[in-house]
Amino acid sequence: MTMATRKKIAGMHSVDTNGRSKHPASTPSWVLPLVTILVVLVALELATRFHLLGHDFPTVSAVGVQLYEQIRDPSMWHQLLRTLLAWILGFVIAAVVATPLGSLIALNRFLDSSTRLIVDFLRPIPPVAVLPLAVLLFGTQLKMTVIIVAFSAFWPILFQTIYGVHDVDPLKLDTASVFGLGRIDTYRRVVLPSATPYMATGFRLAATIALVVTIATELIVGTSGLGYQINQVRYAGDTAGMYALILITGAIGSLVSWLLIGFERRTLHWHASYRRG
Amino acid sequence: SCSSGSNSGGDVSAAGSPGAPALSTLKVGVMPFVDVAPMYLGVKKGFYKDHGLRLDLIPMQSGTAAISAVMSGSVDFGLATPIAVAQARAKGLPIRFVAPSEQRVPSINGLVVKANSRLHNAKDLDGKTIALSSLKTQPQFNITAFGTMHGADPGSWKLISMATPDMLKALGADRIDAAYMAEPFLTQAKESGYRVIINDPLKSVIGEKAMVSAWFSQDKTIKAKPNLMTEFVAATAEANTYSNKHHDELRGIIPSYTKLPKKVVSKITLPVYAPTLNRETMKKTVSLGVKYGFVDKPVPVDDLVYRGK
Amino acid sequence: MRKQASRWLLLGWMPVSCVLAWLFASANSHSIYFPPLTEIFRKFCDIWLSEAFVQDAVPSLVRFAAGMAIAVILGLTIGVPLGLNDTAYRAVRPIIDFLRSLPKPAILPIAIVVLGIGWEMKVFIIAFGTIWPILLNTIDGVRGVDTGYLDTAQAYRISRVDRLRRIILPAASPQIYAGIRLAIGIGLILMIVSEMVASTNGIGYFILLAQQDFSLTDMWTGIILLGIIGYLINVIYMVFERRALIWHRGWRQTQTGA
Amino acid sequence: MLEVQSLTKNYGRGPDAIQALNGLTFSVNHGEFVSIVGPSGCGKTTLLKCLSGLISPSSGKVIMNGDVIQGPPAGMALVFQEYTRSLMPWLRVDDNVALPLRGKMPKEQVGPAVEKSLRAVGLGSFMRSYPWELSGGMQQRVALARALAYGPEILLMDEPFASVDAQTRAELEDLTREVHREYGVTIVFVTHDIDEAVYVSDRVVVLTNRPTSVREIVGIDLGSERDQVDTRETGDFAHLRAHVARLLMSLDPAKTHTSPEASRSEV
Amino acid sequence: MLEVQSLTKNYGRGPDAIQALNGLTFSVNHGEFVSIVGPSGCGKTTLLKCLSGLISPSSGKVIMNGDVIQGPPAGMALVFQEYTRSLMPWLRVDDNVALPLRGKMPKEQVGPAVEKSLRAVGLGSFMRSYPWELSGGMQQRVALARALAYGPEILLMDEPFASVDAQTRAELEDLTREVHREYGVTIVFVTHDIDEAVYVSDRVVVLTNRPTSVREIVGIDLGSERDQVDTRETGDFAHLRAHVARLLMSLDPAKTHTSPEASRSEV
Ligand SMILES: Nc1ncnc2c1ncn2[C@@H]1O[C@H](COP(=O)(O)OP(=O)(O)OP(=O)(O)O)[C@@H](O)[C@H]1O
Ligand SMILES: Nc1ncnc2c1ncn2[C@@H]1O[C@H](COP(=O)(O)OP(=O)(O)OP(=O)(O)O)[C@@H](O)[C@H]1O
Ligand SMILES: [Mg+2]
Ligand SMILES: [Mg+2]
Repeated sequence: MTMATRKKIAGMHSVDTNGRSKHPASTPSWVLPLVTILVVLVALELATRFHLLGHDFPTVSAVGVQLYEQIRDPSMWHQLLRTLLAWILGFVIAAVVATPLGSLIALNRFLDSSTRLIVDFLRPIPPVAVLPLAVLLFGTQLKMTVIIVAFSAFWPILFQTIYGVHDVDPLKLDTASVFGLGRIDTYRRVVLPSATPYMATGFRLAATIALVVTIATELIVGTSGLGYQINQVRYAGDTAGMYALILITGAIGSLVSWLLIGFERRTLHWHASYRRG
Repeated sequence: SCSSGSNSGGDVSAAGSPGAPALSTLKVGVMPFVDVAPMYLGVKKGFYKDHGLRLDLIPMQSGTAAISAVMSGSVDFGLATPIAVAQARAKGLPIRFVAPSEQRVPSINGLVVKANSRLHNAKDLDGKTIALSSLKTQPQFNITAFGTMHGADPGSWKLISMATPDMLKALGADRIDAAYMAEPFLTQAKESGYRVIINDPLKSVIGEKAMVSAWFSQDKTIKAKPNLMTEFVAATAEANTYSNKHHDELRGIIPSYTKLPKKVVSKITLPVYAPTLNRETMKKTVSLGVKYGFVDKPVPVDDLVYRGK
Repeated sequence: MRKQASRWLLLGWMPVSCVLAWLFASANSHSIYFPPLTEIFRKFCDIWLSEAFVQDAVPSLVRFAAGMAIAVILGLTIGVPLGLNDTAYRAVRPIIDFLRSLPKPAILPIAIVVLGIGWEMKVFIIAFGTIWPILLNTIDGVRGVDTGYLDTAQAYRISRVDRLRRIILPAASPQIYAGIRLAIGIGLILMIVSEMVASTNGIGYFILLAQQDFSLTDMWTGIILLGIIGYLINVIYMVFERRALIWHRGWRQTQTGA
Repeated sequence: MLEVQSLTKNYGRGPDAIQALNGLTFSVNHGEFVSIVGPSGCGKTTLLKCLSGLISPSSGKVIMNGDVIQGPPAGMALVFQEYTRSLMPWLRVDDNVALPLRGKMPKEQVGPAVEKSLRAVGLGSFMRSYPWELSGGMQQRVALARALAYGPEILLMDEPFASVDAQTRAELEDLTREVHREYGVTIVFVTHDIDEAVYVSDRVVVLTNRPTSVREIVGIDLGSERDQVDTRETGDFAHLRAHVARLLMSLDPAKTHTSPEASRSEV
Repeated sequence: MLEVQSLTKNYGRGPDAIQALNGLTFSVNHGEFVSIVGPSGCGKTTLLKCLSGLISPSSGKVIMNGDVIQGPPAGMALVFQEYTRSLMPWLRVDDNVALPLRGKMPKEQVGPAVEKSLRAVGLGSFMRSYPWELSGGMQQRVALARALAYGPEILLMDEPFASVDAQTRAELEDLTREVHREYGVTIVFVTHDIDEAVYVSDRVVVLTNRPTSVREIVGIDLGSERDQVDTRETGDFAHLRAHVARLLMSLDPAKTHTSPEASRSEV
C-alpha cells in the first residue's frame, strides 16, 4: 500500500525532479488563458477600430454582433449540420474501412510489401486535387463530399494502423504465444490494444484533415455547408459576417479536437502519455 | 467502361408528393446569383406547380460544378453559359440547353478599372492584369472576343481567376489593373467610384439577343422524360416573362436565397429574361468560340439546343 | 543479388499489375472520365516534360518550399521558448488551440483580403496550415526533454547556449521531425487549395483549368504529377530525416529491444 | 521432466552466422529448482527460448515429459526480465493474470484462480490496480502470479529480478523459493547474479562463453530453509559462490580447485 | 572535504509534504570512498541531489571545502544510474565526454583529455561509437569517463551499476576502485546492493527509513587490495555484509550485535 502510494506520488512529481516548480499556482488554471484571450480581443478591437491593420478589417465588436446574428440564424445551423454530417460520415467510413485493412496489411508480410508502393504513391495526393474528378463522377451532393472526405481521412488511419500493428512489442507477442493465446485472442487482446494509441493518433489526424477537406469542398464546389455559407456572406459583401462564420468553423474545429482528446484520454488512460496519479 | 455511380435521377419523374395531383420532382442546380431569380419567383408563384412540377433547388458554386452535377445525375438541370456547354459538348459530354434564362442586357457585365486609372479602352489593356470569375470559359471569351474586335492583343493579357467579391479589393490595392464582373458587384463598383471601361462586351460581339446563360440538361434525362421537359420549358418561359414585368417582386425574392442586403438588391440592374432559346446567337457564339479557341471544335446548334419533342 | 531481385518483385508486382490492369481496362475506353492510360501517358509527356513544368509545377513547389520553410523557422523560434516556459505556454495555449483548429481553407478569404492574390497569400496559407504540427511538436518535444539530460547539463555546468543547442534541440528533434512530416501532407493540400482559388499558375491551377475546360486527360496528368511529386517529397524528406535522426532509430531499437 | 539434448542454435546463415548454443546437454528433474548462469551474451535467453518452444533449435532437441518440444507447450510458463514489456498496460492486474486463462478453464473458476495466485504473491489488495501503478518489484510479482495462475508444471524465468533494486530482489527471491515449494513447480531460473543463483537453487548450470556449452553443473546443498542474511553469512555459501564465480570469471579451471568443499557434479 | 550538517529536505508544503531527509549529519574526507545504503525510497537520490546542489535543502547545509553549496559547484561530477538518460544518444561517445568540457578548457586540450579518460575506462577504441551501440556496462563506463574528464575533486555516483548485469557490475566496481585510487578522487557512492557497498568502499553510511537519518556508519577494513572472488569469500566480508544487512532489514538493532568483529563507528 505505502509502496504504491509512494510510487504514485513519485510518478506525479517525477516531471520536475529538477526542483523547477511547475505549480506555484495559487490561482486557478483557467485564469491565465482567460486573461490572454481578453487581452488579445481588446488589442484586436483597438487595432481594428483605429484601422491599424488597414481598412479591410471589421472591428471585433462588429464581428461579435454578426456572430450573434449567425448563431440566431437557423440557416447557419442547417449548414453547420450539413458540414458535420459530411464530416462524420466520411470519417466513419474511412475508419471502418481503414482499420481492418491496415491490420490485415500489417499482419501479412506479403500484403505489406505488395501494397507499400501503392500506399506511398496515393497517400500524398491531396484530396482536393481529385475534387474535379469526384464532382464529375459523384455530383455535387452529400455523396461526393463524403467520398472525398473519406478518401482524405482514409490514409492517416490506414498508415497509423499499419504502423501501430507493426510496432507491437515482440515481447508481448512472445508472452501471448507462451501462454497459449490463439491467433484471434492475440490480435484482440494484445495486438489491437497496443496499436490503439497509434490508431488514436490516426483518428485525430484524420478528423482534422477531414474537416479541412469538408470545408474546402464546400468552398470550392459549393456543396451546402458552412463553407457555402461563408461564400454566401462573402458574395454579399458582409465581411464581419464572414469573420463570424470563420470563428464558428474554428470553434467546431476546437470542439472536435477537444472531444477526440477527451475520448482518447478515456480509452487510453493506461497509456504512458495519459497516466495520471 | 463508363462509370456508373451516376444516374440517380432515373426515378425522378415517378416521384410524387402525397396529396394533390401527383407532382414530379425535378432537381435543379442553382447559383446564388441574380440569374436564377425567376426560377425562385416561379416556384413561389406556382408556375411550376401548375405544370405538375415540384422543383428541388440545390445550390452550387459555379457553372462548371453545375455541368458536373448534371453529368453525374445528381441534378436534372443546371445553369451555364453557352461557351461552357458548347465546350463540354465538344469534349463529348452529352448535355444541351433546354430552357432559356438570361439574355444580354445593358450593364449587367462590365470591365471595371480604378477611377484614376489610365486605362480607357480595350487597346489600353495590353500587357495588363485582368481578373475574371473563371478562366477558359464565357467571361474570358467575352472580353477576348471584344478585345480582338477592337484591336487589342488578348494574348498579352495576364488573366487571373478570382472570386468576384475580392476583385474590388484587389483593384483598390493595385494588385490587378482591371476586373470583369457582373451584378450585383457592377453596381457596387460604380457606386464606389470605379469606372466601367467596357460595358457589356457580349452585346458588341454577338448582338442584342445574345444569350448569357440558360438551363441545360443531360441527353439521357431529356430522352427519358420528354413530357417533363416540355412542362419545365413552358413553366420557365412563364416565369421569365412574369419576372420581366414584375421587377419589384423579383427584387423581393433575391434576398431569400442570397445574403444580399435589401439595400443592394434595390439598386442592382436586372437582366432581361428570355422567353425562348435563341438559336441564331447561339450559333454565332459557338463559331466565335471555336475561332478564339474556347470551344475545341464546331458544334451544330441542333446538338446544343433542345428542340422540343 | 538474388535476394534484392525478389525483394523488388515483392514490392513491385502489385503496383505493376495495377498499372497493367488500368492499361488494359482503359485501352478502348471512350468514357471521357477515364481516357485510355496510354493517352494519359502521352499527354503527360507532352505537358509535363515541356515548359509547362516550369510554368506550373515549379511555382507550386517554390511556394510549397517557402511556406514550409517559414513554418519551420517560426515553429522553432516560437516553439522552443514556449516549451521552456510553462507559464507562457499556458497563457497562449488557447490562442494556439483556436488558430490551429481553424479549417485552413476558411481563412483563404481573409488571406486574400490582407495579402492579395499573389504568391504572398499562397505562401501564407501554406505556412499558416503547416506551422501548427511543427509548433506543437516542438513545444511537446522541448517540454518532454528527459530531466536526466537536463540534470546532467546542470550538474556539469553546461552553458545555456550549449544546453539549447546540444541538448534541448537534439532531444526534441525526433518530435520536431515528426511534426514536419505531418506538415508536409497538409502543405501539399494547401498548395493545391490556394492555387484553386486565385492564381495564374501552379498545379492546382492547372487541374482546375483542365476541369473548367473539360480536358479530363489533362486533369489526370495533373493528378498523377501530384502523386509523383508528393511521393518524391516524402521520399526525400524521409531520407533526410533518417540521416538526421540516425541516432534516434538506433537508440529506440535498443530501448524497445525490437 | 525436461531434457536438453545436444541443443545447438545458430542465428543467421553462412559466414555471418552467430553460433549461440553449441551442443548443450543437461536435464531438469521434476520439482527441481535449477539456475543457469553464464557470461553475458552467451545464449541464456536463446536457451530459454528454445526450451519454451518460441524458437526452434538448429539441431538437437528439447524433450518435456517425453515429447519433443516444437511450439510453446501447455503446462509451461515464462517470466521475463522486462516486466513492463510483458505485462499489458491496458489491463488491470487481475485481468493481466486472467489473460492466459480465458478459454482454458470454466469462466467461474477464473476469478478464484486469479485471486489465489495474486494472494500467493502478496498482491491480494492490488487486483484492480494497473500494473504501471505498482513498483517494479510488484509488477514482477504480477508476472509471477500470472505464471502461477496458469498452473504450469514448469516455470522458466529469464533474469526475472535484474531490474529491481537489491532489497526488493531479496524479497522476490524468497517469494520464488516459497512458491516453488508450495506449488511444487519445476523452475529453470536464468540469472547473471552468482549470489542469487547460489541462494535460490538446488543446482546451478554454469555455461561457457560462446560457442556455448555446459561448463559444470554445481549442486547447492544449503538445505531447503534459507535466509537472506544468515545463509549468505555462512562459509558454505561463500565457498559455493566463489566456486561458481571462478568457473565463470576465468575459464581456466585450475583455480577452481581452491574450493574443494563445494559439492559438484561434472557433466 | 564534504560536510553534511543537519540536512533536511521536504518535498511539497503543508499536509502533503513528504519529508525525504530529516537532519542528516556526516562528513566525507578527502580521497575517501564512502557508500550510502538505505531502504528504497528513503531519500538517497535526494541526498545526492542536495550534495550536488541540483536542489537546495529545506534546512541544514552542505559544505564543500569550506563553502556552502548553493548550485552545482565546480570540481564535482555526477554519475547517474540511468546511463541511457544521462548520455545523450545523439552524441558519439567522445562528444558526450567532451560536452561538459566545452568552454571550460582550451579547445585543443579537449581532445586529449577525452581520449585519456576513455582509455582509462578501457574504451579507447569506441570513441566514435554512439552510446546506444554499446552494452549497458560500456555506457556506464562512458558516463564514468565523462565524469573523470571533467577533472572533479569529488565524484557522486547514484546507483551507477544497478542496471547492468552482475558480471559487468563486478568489473565496473573494480574499475571504480581503480580510478578512485589513480585519480585520487573522493567518491560518494549510493547503492542498493549491500555486497557492493561493502566491497567497494572505505565506509558505509547506513540510512534509516523515512523520516531519514543516519543509522550507523560502518567502517570497512578489508584493506585496499580487493578481489571479486577472494575478498567476497572471506569471513570478514561475510560478517560485514551481514551486519549492514541486519541494520537495513530489520530496524531492530538487537540483531546487530551478532557481528561484533565488524569495526563500526557510531554516529
Ligand atoms: N534474433 C537474433 N538474431 C541474431 N543474433 C542474435 C539474436 N538473438 C540473440 N543473438 C545473439 O546470440 C547471442 C546470444 O544471445 P542471448 O540473448 O541468448 O544471450 P544472453 O546470454 O541471454 O545475453 P544476456 O546476458 O545479455 O541476457 C548473442 O551474441 C546475441 O547477439
Ligand atoms: N520531486 C519530488 N517531489 C516530491 N516527492 C519526491 C520527489 N522526489 C522524491 N520524492 C519522494 O522523496 C522520497 C525520497 O526519494 P528518493 O528518490 O530520494 O529516494 P531513493 O532513496 O533515492 O529511492 P530509490 O531507492 O528508489 O532510488 C520518496 O518518498 C519520493 O517519493
Ligand atoms: Mg538474456
Ligand atoms: Mg534513488
